[in-house]
Amino acid sequence: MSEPVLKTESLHKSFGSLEVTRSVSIELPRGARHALIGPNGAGKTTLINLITGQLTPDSGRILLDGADITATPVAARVHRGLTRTFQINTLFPDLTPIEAVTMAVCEREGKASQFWRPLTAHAEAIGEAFEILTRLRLGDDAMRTTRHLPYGKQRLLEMALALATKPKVLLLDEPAAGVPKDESAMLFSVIAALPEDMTILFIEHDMSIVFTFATRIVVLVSGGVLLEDEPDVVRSDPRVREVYLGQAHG
Amino acid sequence: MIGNLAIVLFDGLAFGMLLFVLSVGLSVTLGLMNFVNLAHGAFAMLGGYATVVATRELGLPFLWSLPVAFIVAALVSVAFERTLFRRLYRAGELNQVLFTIGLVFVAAASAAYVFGTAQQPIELPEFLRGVTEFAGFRFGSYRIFLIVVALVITGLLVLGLEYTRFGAQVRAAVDNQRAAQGLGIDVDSVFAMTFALGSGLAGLGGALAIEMVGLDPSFGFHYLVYMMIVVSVGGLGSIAGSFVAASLLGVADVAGKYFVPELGAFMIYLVMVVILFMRPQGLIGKR
Amino acid sequence: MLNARTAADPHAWLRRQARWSPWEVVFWLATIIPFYFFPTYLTLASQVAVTALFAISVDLVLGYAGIITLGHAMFFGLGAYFAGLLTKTGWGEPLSGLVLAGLFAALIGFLVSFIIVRVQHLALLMITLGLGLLTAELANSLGWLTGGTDGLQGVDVWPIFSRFEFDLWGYTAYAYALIVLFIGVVASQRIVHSSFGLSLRGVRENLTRMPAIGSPYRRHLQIAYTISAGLAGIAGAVLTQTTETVSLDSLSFQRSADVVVMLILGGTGRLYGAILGAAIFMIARDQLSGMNPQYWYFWIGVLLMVVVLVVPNGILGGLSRLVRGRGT
Amino acid sequence: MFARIAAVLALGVGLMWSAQANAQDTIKIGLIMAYSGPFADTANQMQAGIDLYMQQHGDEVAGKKIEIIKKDTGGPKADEAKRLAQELIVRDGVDILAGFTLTPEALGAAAVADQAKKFMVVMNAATSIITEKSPYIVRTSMTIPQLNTAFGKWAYEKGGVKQAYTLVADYAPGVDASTAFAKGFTDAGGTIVGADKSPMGPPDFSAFVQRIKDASPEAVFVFIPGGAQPPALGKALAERGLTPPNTQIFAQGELTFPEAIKSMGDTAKGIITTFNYTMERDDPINNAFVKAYRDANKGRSPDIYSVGGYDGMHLIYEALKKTGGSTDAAALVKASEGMSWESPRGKMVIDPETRDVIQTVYIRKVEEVDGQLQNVVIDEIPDVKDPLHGAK
Repeated sequence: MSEPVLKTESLHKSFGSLEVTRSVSIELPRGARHALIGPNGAGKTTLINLITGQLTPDSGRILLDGADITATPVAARVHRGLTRTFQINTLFPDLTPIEAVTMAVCEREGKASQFWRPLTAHAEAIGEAFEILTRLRLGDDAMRTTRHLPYGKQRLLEMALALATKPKVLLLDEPAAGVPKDESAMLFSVIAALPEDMTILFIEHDMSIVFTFATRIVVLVSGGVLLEDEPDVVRSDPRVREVYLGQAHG
Repeated sequence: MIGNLAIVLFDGLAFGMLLFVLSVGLSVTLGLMNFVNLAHGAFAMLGGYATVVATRELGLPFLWSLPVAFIVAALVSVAFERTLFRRLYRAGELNQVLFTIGLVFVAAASAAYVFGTAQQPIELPEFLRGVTEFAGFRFGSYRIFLIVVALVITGLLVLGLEYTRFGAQVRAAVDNQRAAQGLGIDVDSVFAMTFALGSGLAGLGGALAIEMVGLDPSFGFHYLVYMMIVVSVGGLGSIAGSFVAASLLGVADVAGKYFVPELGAFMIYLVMVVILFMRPQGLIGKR
Repeated sequence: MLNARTAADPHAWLRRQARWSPWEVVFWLATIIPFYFFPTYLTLASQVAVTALFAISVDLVLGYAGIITLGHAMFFGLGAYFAGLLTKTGWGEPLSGLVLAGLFAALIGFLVSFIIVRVQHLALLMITLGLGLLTAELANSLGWLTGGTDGLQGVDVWPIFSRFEFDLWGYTAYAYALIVLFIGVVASQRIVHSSFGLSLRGVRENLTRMPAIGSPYRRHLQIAYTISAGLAGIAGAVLTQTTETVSLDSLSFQRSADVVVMLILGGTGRLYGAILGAAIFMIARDQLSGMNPQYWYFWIGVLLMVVVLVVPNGILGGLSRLVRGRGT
Repeated sequence: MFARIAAVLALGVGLMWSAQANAQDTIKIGLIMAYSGPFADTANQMQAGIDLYMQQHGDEVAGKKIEIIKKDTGGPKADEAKRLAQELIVRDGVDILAGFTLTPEALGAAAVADQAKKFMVVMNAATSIITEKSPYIVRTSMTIPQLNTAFGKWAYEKGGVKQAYTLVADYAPGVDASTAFAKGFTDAGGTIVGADKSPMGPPDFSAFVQRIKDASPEAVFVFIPGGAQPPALGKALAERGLTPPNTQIFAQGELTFPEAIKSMGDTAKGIITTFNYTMERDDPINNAFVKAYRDANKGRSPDIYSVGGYDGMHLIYEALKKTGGSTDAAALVKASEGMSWESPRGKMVIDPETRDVIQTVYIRKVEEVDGQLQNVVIDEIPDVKDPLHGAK
């Protein structure tokens, strides 16, 4: 097994007396398709916030390609290839998708500070943005204002923005949250089509999707890792059935 | 020397208390409703003129004119809230700024038209004039009165918000409007009541301010900046925050002028900038 | 067919966003009208142009980058004083004075930006206000340099290109202010339509997302704030040069507040909203105060309130909705 | 090239308009004052003085009709005043600029008066340098050094104090006043034991008053603008026990404006102030003026601003009579120089050298008269000139 691309070492985070992340150590090898599951309030989103830097851990380390990024600011982690999406749409309501994604591409290329050069002079960036949008089936909507897009397309745009940063590691926080079942299948087919060497960790509640797309599953309960293994093992683990599935159905 | 310091601090505290009464209503309405009411100073001015009319034209004693100032400002403000301001709750803060500034213009022009541009002196009862000697020090009687009034108001507000049904509703609405609505709280009328309370306090502050800082049609503009300083330094929606901020600013201002008079004009702004840079949410702010 | 193709071409679409509309051409042609038909309004027109430029500088931070400010007169005044003091050293050439004043204000803006980008919302508003008031107090207490409340004395600006004197009617003043405004608008448009301008809009639209797409947004804000400060400084310098006066009022809170009011009145985030707001506010003030010097601001207040109730996005916002509504 | 021709043509059209205005038999006077904003009261009092004069003397002079055009600056804004002056001349075709409640207004307009060669009458703004900015400027108010240098000398020689502390508002007039008082006082032999400047923000003087008390001087000299500050300062002084006769309080007259005295009550007793006009001065011209003023203004009393406006109009009327209605600035200035008359303030002369007023400086003391506190004239210093012009 090769060196993991992303690795956390006993991450801890508390809010006051509430421990939301306890001693989480996970590893994502190159090209991973890991799912992060767990009941509501298990600390899944908090963990992503910790990894991407929206939150600072109380203790523990985060390593990207072997380098310690625990204290690295969010934007710098993105530049190193660690990107996330948000469970609740975090978009630019008054921009069009082509503007938003072009912006993300320009930011990646370090061209966003050039205030004297017209945007249209960055033809490659615009082309790349449009290519990403087309790939995500947003080509026809690229020039519509984001706030007027249907919800499902906004979820796609959420992902397009992340892809524009050319991530090595992509953390997807419930990419299909709130999307009807038939559309969510479409969304995951987009995810499945992402380059094989891209490392992906996704949070998802729909178990059928999890078992279809994930090659490995991390089960998080009350802030700690309960189990990490292959789908078949997780599926048959009695603790998971009790803690997670039992609760989900109860 | 220590005595001098004490008296300077006392004076600063009294001035701070005036700022507190003027500002606390703004803090509550801004914190509760997210409504940027730059006309708060105009309601204070209204209270001031109400007191002037009540004492001079109607012959009421000064103390009795204070509730009049409160009630007049509260009633007028609630009329505005019901008819105009409520349309702006969802209109964004820029629109709120523009609208309420417009109202301050209108209020200032109206005051100049009705009352003229001159200062409006008021006559105080004998026991509020002059000084009270205590332990060899001379304290301004009116300043003592101001501090007492401010403490009473703080007490009433804190108790009212902690222990009354209305207070619970206000706190619930501040924390989470939607949840409060779900609990069957009539958020609409809670807003109206809070607004009336906040503006009433401004009116009371305006009445109390005449003796200390005078009253003319530019009052609404003039004291707006100080009100906003108190509110921001104290933290939105926090009564205790406004109290602490107002005391601190009053004392810092007077102490600054006393010890480093060259910096007198800068003190209050410097303190504000430094505090807000360190604690953007204010001294006792939630957000 | 052609329509469908252009609609699908993002390059063409983005180019179209940055293109001049016929309205803009009409607008700039209209700015020449005062020379021929309202020659007695030229001094007012020149001050409208100055204020419009100032409002544009505020629009860059408030309308585009979402930095709300109540202290921008600080940079306007610094530019004004710098331009005035420069002439007192014996160098009264206006164009270089303009550039130097702008650079000076931009430098101060750059220093201040380190504070500004670390706070938001009410704290940001109050810190800008506080810094503005501190600067005004500083200018007052440096009476030996600034002349205090009496204003700076002995400002002597040379004729432009050693030829065009600032005349009593205001021909030179308006032409000068108008040209500077035009250059300011063209430069601002270039900035707004750059990749940088796009990122600024991103910051305004969603501050949380910016770092998540790898944006060093604080640096963007610093650049925007610096540029805006420089532009405000240039506006102040034009005022100094066209009036040969500088008073403490150029740094006052009232000027900071007025310009924000004008900007909101015209409509934020559109550049032309700033110009329109400044023009409407100042012309209304001139006409109303001419009719009733004592109580004119009553009607200004009514104007502001009515605008909010009728066109909540500012006058230009309302107009553009009207035009678009008709178009489709 | 085309643009240039067009500009010349337009200029011609514009000049025709203004020439048209001149052709008629009216004389237009443009008043530039801060009618709105925090200094509005000053402008309103001055306007009332102007109105009263015109009401008493009619609106016709030398066969021409006088027309007033009012412009509001909104505050101490030099650029605004300059623009308004330009507009008054090119748009409204005024012949005379007048008013000017605040120094920056006068300084802003001065350059325009000079360039356009218009007669300019400063009716209040009190910084010395104003009349030096153009040979067409005449002032009918006073200058701060004029009053306070004389006052400083008086305080030492007749006020019975050898040392004093100065506290002035931290703005240009305040600085002028403290310099002037200190000069008069120390030249006469006195010592200034301390000097403070209080910011123009909210009127809370307790810290400065405590500093004065710490220094325990024989006297305090105070200069603050009218409005909210005088009563606040008066009360703060009294709270610390800094009251006459133990500590003499000297001030320019703003401190004891009628509203301020009313608000201060008994604590105002014994305060000694200087002004160039005192409404309580018993004199037939003044008494008639005060009565007429009160009748016209709902009982409001006149103050120095009212008199500045009243005398300013007198100067304009009389100068026009001398020139036979000509509004040529040089002629009007010539007619004004040396002009002398009995005003409600007493005898006043326009100094032919400086175009400032030579007048009596009154020393007043707050005393109880018929159960009412008021300013009572206790001394007069006749024929005082502005001391600063002489030095230049």
